[in-house]
Amino acid sequence: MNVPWLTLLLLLPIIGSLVLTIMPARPGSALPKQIAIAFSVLTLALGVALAVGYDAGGGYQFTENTTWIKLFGAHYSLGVDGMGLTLVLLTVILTPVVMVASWNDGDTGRWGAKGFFAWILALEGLSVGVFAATDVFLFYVFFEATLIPVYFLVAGYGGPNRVRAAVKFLLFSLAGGLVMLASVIGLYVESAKTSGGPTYLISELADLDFGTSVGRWMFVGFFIAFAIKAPMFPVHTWLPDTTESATPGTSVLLVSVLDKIGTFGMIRFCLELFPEASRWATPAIVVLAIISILYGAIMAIGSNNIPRLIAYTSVSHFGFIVLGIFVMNSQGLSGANLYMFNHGLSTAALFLITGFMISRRGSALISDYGGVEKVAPVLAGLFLVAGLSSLSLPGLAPFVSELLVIVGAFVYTPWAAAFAVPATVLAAIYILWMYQRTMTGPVREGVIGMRDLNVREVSALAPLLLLIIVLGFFPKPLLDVINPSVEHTMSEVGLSDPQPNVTEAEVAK
Amino acid sequence: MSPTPFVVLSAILFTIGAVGVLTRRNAIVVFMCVELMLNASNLALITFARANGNLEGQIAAFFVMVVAAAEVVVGLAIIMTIFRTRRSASVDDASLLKY
Amino acid sequence: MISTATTVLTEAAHGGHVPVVDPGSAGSLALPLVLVIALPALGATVLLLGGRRTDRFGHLLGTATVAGSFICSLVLFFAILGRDAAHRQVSLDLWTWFSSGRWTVELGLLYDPLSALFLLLITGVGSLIHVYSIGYMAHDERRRRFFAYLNLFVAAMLMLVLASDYVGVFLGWEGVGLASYLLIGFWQYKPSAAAAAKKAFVINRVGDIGLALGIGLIFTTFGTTSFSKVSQLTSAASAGVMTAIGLLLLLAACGKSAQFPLQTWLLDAMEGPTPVSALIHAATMVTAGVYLIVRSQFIFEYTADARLAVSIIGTITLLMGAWIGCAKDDIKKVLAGSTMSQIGYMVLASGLGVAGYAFAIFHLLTHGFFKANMFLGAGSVMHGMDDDVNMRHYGALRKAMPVTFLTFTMGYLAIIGFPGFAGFWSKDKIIETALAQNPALGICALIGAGVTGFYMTRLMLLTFFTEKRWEPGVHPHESPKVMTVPLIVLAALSVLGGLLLLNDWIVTFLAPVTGAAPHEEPPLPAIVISLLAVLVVAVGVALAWFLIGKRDVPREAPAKVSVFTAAGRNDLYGDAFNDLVIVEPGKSFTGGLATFDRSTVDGGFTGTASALAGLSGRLRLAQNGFVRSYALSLLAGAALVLLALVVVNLG
Amino acid sequence: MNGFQAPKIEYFTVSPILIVLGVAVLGVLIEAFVPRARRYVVQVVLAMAGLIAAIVTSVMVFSRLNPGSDSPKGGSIVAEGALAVDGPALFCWLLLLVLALLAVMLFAERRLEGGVTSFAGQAAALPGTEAERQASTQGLEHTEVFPLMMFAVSGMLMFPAANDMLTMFVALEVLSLPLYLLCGLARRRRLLSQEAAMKYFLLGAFSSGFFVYGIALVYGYAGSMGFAQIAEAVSGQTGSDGLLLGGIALMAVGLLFKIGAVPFHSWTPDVYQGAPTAVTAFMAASTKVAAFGALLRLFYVAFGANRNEWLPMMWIVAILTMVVGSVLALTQTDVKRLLAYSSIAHAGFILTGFLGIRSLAEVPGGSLTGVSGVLFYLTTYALTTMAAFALVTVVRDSAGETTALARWQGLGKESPLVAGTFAFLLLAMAGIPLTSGFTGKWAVFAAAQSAGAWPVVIVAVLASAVAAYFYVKVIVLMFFSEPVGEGPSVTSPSILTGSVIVIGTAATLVLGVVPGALIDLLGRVGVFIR
Repeated sequence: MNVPWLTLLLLLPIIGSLVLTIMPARPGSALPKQIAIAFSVLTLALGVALAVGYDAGGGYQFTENTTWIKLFGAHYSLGVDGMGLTLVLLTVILTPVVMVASWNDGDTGRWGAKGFFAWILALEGLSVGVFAATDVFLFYVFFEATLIPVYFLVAGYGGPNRVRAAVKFLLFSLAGGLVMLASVIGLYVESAKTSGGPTYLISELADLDFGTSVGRWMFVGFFIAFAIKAPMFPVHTWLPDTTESATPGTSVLLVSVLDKIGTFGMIRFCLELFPEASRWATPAIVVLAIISILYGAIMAIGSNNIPRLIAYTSVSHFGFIVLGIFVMNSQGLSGANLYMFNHGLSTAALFLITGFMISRRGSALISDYGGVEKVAPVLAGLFLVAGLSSLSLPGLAPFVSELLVIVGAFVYTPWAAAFAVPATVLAAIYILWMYQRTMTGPVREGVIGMRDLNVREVSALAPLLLLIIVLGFFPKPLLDVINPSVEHTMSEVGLSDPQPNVTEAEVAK
Repeated sequence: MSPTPFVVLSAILFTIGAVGVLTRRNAIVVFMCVELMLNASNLALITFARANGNLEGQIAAFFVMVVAAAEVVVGLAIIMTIFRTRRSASVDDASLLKY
Repeated sequence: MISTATTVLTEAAHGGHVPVVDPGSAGSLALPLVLVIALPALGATVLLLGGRRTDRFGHLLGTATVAGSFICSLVLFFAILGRDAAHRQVSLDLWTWFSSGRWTVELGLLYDPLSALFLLLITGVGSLIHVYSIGYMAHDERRRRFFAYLNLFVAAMLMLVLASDYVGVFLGWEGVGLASYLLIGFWQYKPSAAAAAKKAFVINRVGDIGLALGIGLIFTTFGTTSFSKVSQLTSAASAGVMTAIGLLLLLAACGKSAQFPLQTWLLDAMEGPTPVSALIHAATMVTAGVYLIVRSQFIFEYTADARLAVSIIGTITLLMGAWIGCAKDDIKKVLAGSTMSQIGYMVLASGLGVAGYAFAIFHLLTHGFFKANMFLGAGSVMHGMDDDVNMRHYGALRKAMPVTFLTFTMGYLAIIGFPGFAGFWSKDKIIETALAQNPALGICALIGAGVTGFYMTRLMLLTFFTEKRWEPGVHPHESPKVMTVPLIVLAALSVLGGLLLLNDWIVTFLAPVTGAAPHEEPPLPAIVISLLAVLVVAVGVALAWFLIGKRDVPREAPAKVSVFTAAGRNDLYGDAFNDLVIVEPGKSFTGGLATFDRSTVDGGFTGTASALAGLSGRLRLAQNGFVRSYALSLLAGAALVLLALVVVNLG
Repeated sequence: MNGFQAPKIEYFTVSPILIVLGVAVLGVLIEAFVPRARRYVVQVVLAMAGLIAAIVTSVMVFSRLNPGSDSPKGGSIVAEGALAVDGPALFCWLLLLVLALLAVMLFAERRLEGGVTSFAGQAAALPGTEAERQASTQGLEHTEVFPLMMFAVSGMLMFPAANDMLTMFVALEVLSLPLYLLCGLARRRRLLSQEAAMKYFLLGAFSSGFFVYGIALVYGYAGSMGFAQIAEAVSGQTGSDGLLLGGIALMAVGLLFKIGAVPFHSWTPDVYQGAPTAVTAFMAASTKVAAFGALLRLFYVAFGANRNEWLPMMWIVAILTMVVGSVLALTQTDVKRLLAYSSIAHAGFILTGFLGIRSLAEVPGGSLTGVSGVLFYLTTYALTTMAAFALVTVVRDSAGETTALARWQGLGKESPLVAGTFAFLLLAMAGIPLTSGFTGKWAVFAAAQSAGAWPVVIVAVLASAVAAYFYVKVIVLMFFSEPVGEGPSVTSPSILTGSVIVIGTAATLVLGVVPGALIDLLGRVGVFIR
């Protein structure tokens, strides 16, 4: 039986989106929301079914391959390996969560709730496509296409500066994407020179040997785009502006899912297609990643605006992910892969909880809060859990990934780890200081009478927090699929882990 | 005799035409300068036809003349309309469309 | 004084062998081993998720789970006590936590004599403090939550001491940090409590840098982080690497155990409810650093440099803590300073190597008893004094609170090292060993003992003796039974704790973990050292008697004090130093970075955008609407094209 | 007269041109003999029928093209060497004819102006006079626009097929002269329209002066007008270089003027803005196709051998065009002017593809050539632009079309469909995937990069990023700005304009999602014969 599962997975939400678009608008009707939720839950079910049916060691699975544009060498080619699968799962998990959490957020926006949910569904479908594409051209198409729903989600639904922020987001992403386009075309040019003719299939491109300088140029093109997407210092400034203006749900989808495309792409394309260039660029990128880690953390400490703060924490976390990728050993790569998933969960939880709080108080400024714990203990408690997961407390999911990255960095060079680790202290400061200023102390004027979380809000957060805790102690299911794909990447790049300095053989001597 | 003097003459005529286009304000005169450029080309064409020993250039010159005539028709029509509307044939007066 | 049972091991130690961790299978012990952690963990989960529904029985459930844990600990203890020394290590792998490349981390439990003692201390003292808290927190509407946090703490602490892998230790390590954070900041509406909680966590994180990097270095060096595998490999590692690992672990220990230079959080941590101070910031959590060092003996044994660093840090801290203890008027802060100081002793001992490990643990246990006793006693006093902590408002409480007074006195005698009491035995051993190995440190330790005598006597005098200086309207009364009974039990332990050293039992018992030391002759006969120590303490006590007991105590702290007192009151300027060197520059740096981010980084992009717009605005002026200028541009273009062609083809 | 040989004209092969020319002539006769009231219907029907007939014959010629399976060459030199009917020429014909058909539909639109076309009722009547008012109230129309357009189309058809310089010049003039007139025939804002016509005419004539002089120089160099002979001379490198270089430069000026490349672009914004929007649509789409077809043929066929001499010059022009077009568009406040500058930027992108010239031996089998890339981009761009200008015609207020951007604020609220479609077209122009703009950009960039013009490609992607900004700005304006005053209103057009919008938009989508068929076709036929 040859069912195009991944196509179904990405079409399902897009169909949902079209259904919402064409259905007649009736103000105040909950029907569009219900339909949207139904589609996203169906997608989630399908996604989980795929994950269950996935054979951990089996490389790319659920593959489909049809020639799309022959002369371009483009294929409609889908498939997931461990990394792709985890990110697809992240997407399908977070979408319904975001929908439940943002139940009323779309009501007052540009196209009402109907449009809000339609854009979210469209975004979900396209995101699945990005992570499942095994053809560079197809990937690029999805990569750019995701910008449109996000653009309209930000510009149509959010704070006062949303339009400006949306334009900024779009232009940064487009600029990165266009630079990448030059490299994508470079791949065409190089592959067209071979006897097989032009091709964009990753599997075939990985076998090609580009010349040193050509490979490096193309690597740089890809990397710039992914660095903007991730985002890394110094091309991060769009992110805080965007999250400041977007609804929490949009921010979740943007930071937790879409920004992962950057780090996903670094592994899938930068590393696997240009191993030589990756090794060449590693020192510079490691430095950049460390700067991102510390810079993001310090900027987060200095932020008085909650969504901006979270955005900066993400800059720091993405620094860790990039660090893990480019230290080029099993621990770093596994950690980076796992980090992508875990960061998705913890940041989503943080955005959503603070979003609930902000919508109650009507201000995103930390200085407007104080003593929330007293009036809304459940909110405060869940906020703390989310915050702790963001600072990678052991026992919560991000810890394992962060430790793996740190150890991976240590294996690469102790200095990298030594510069990165202080960020854990900074993380404690930015999270706990935010908690201290918002939740503790005497109850402040505007906070008096703040309602605690309601059932809908708690149930939106519950799956996230549950996953964060379960994966903190038992990340094995994810690592089981991630590790083989890491091994594959390592062998593609021609890497092997260094031997430990002391082995049993030496003791025996 | 070398064709060079003819070619140089044609180049001079062409330049005069081009400079005229740049310097004259009256649309009719500007247009006449363009005609001068076309005729400079004709001179060059005929010179080269002779130098090359074939008739293609001469034929081309005839075509250019015909085309120039057609251009006159169209051009005068346009310039007349403008003149009637604005009571001025100065090309500088028609400058509403800018930036 | 070494018993025959450990002769074999002793000889091994002589031959340069360091005991390795080589546990057997847990077998029938698996169930209690799991339960010991699972019970409090379950308690915490139920109480946190159960919400208000569990308010009625929350405190009982919380206490019951820890008591159950204590019973399991006893079962385990007696089970291994019945085995011979070589078979007292057992382990249980629960599941693979994570793995990547050649690194596999099992979520495993390791139960050996070291963990056994810790288990008894944590669950035993923990149970008593839970019972005490039932009374102490009776009027707090969030008592259920308090017990949830306490249970969480106990579970995390047990995880810390039972983990079979450095990463597992990390789990417990930050787990107790979290519990400590939650409990210090339990009264969150007090800004000072919230700030103290954050400070404790953040400074602990600074220490955790050491643990994280230590794990990195251990993995890079050995390819594993499990105790048993690492311990089998350390003998082949280079000394430099071992020193590096040792120093990193020391950094971690400094954070958790409030050792210099990461000591400043502990005094602030007294913002938490007093049972928390007793359990976490006296008896158990703050000793985790000592545990880590002793547990890592297979690393420290190969690096004398790191050991020396450990001892020096311990010595500095023990003097600093004592100094601070002398100057404070807040009863809990005096005790906190004292805790720093006593942990300094333990750290000092653990830096002394094989000879010191067991005594470090021994002092840790006795300190756990008497310091918990005194903290709870202080809590009882505060309970009676309407939560006033200023000793200058106390005085003559011995009559009002007889039980508290008596139990506190037991603790007092134990800590100053009154002969026969628990502290006498444990502290004496440390001083003795220190003098034998490093006279300079030993003398410092001796001086520290004298200062301890001084500040503890000062505390006793200010609180229970001298005249009444109570605030108006305060009517001191004895605490209820539920609070005094734990005091009595702990007082008994403070008196009897020294029995552990009977027949060198504790040294022998720990030998499979710490190794057994060859007997070293101290520079003076042991009995002389003991007498010397008692003498020094007596001087300190006498000094206190003459300086405080014989004079009137002003109700307000005198403003004009010596430099030393002023320094002590200000925590030896630790916070001031941090503010000056880290916090303030950090703040300006953060502010500067924010400006940089806005103006330079983001400005670079927005600037480019506006520059383009400006260029556009200027360029469009060229499109001036005059057809002749268009023609000119056309001509110029033709010239450009021609030029480009000519230049290329002539060049 | 013995020895007379009738010239061999392959009537069927060139029938599309003949049909269109015939229709044009017929149109003139109709103006003379058919009653005023019926002219409109007759002209429209005749023009459309003629164009459809031309399309049919073009397809038939195309199907006979039959390039070899391994070599994409195919076609024939006809009319005594005057015309080369090969793959690129035929593709341009088809494209031009389709565009012309769409343009006829736009020209014929009567509903938007309340029952008359958007052309002046009586061009001779002075603006603001009684005569004009009368013409307006009587419902007079200039149905001459249809034959004028057909003349222009016939010139456009000849332009890319011209196989010698003389034919090319004649074609250039035949396509230009009617356009000059058409530009000046707007019903509203006649001053602007006339000014546009005059500017276009004067500059066009000026540039054709350069073109002719260039012809003369190249003729002097090669001794022949025919491209094949010129190519021979160029590859043999006989004669003086100065003549050739000068000739190339001046001919380039003439052609680059037509495509609106910088620094020969200055007429574009003024003319695009001033001309009746339907004419702008026709001009923007068709002129570009024809001119690029001619540019490709002239430089690839005649001057292909010495491309290393002129490629650097073209690099500079391409870079200038993209950068200046994009940057200048940033500050525009009028939709038509914005689209004009955007068309300049697009000319630059197409020029980038033009730089992808390689000899056949250099092109690996089954990969993209510069010609294919350019032709594909032209297709996508022309259709998108046509639809975009068509949409501009439906946004109106009481004074006719409202092209000021400020008046477009809040259009998304007034008419989500129009604003949404326009946004989609803008995204296509910005090159967002799943639109034809992306596949087109990919094709030209790939062609250029294959030929080693990667520096130009890098400039091109950066210019695209700048260009994206002003497209997005319009989207923001339409959807996220509050309407000023009464706000714009959307007049619903007749099926004519409607179909143009639908067809253009659909093509933009289809060519973005499944461009395979067209690309493969171009891959098969995208080689010139000589």
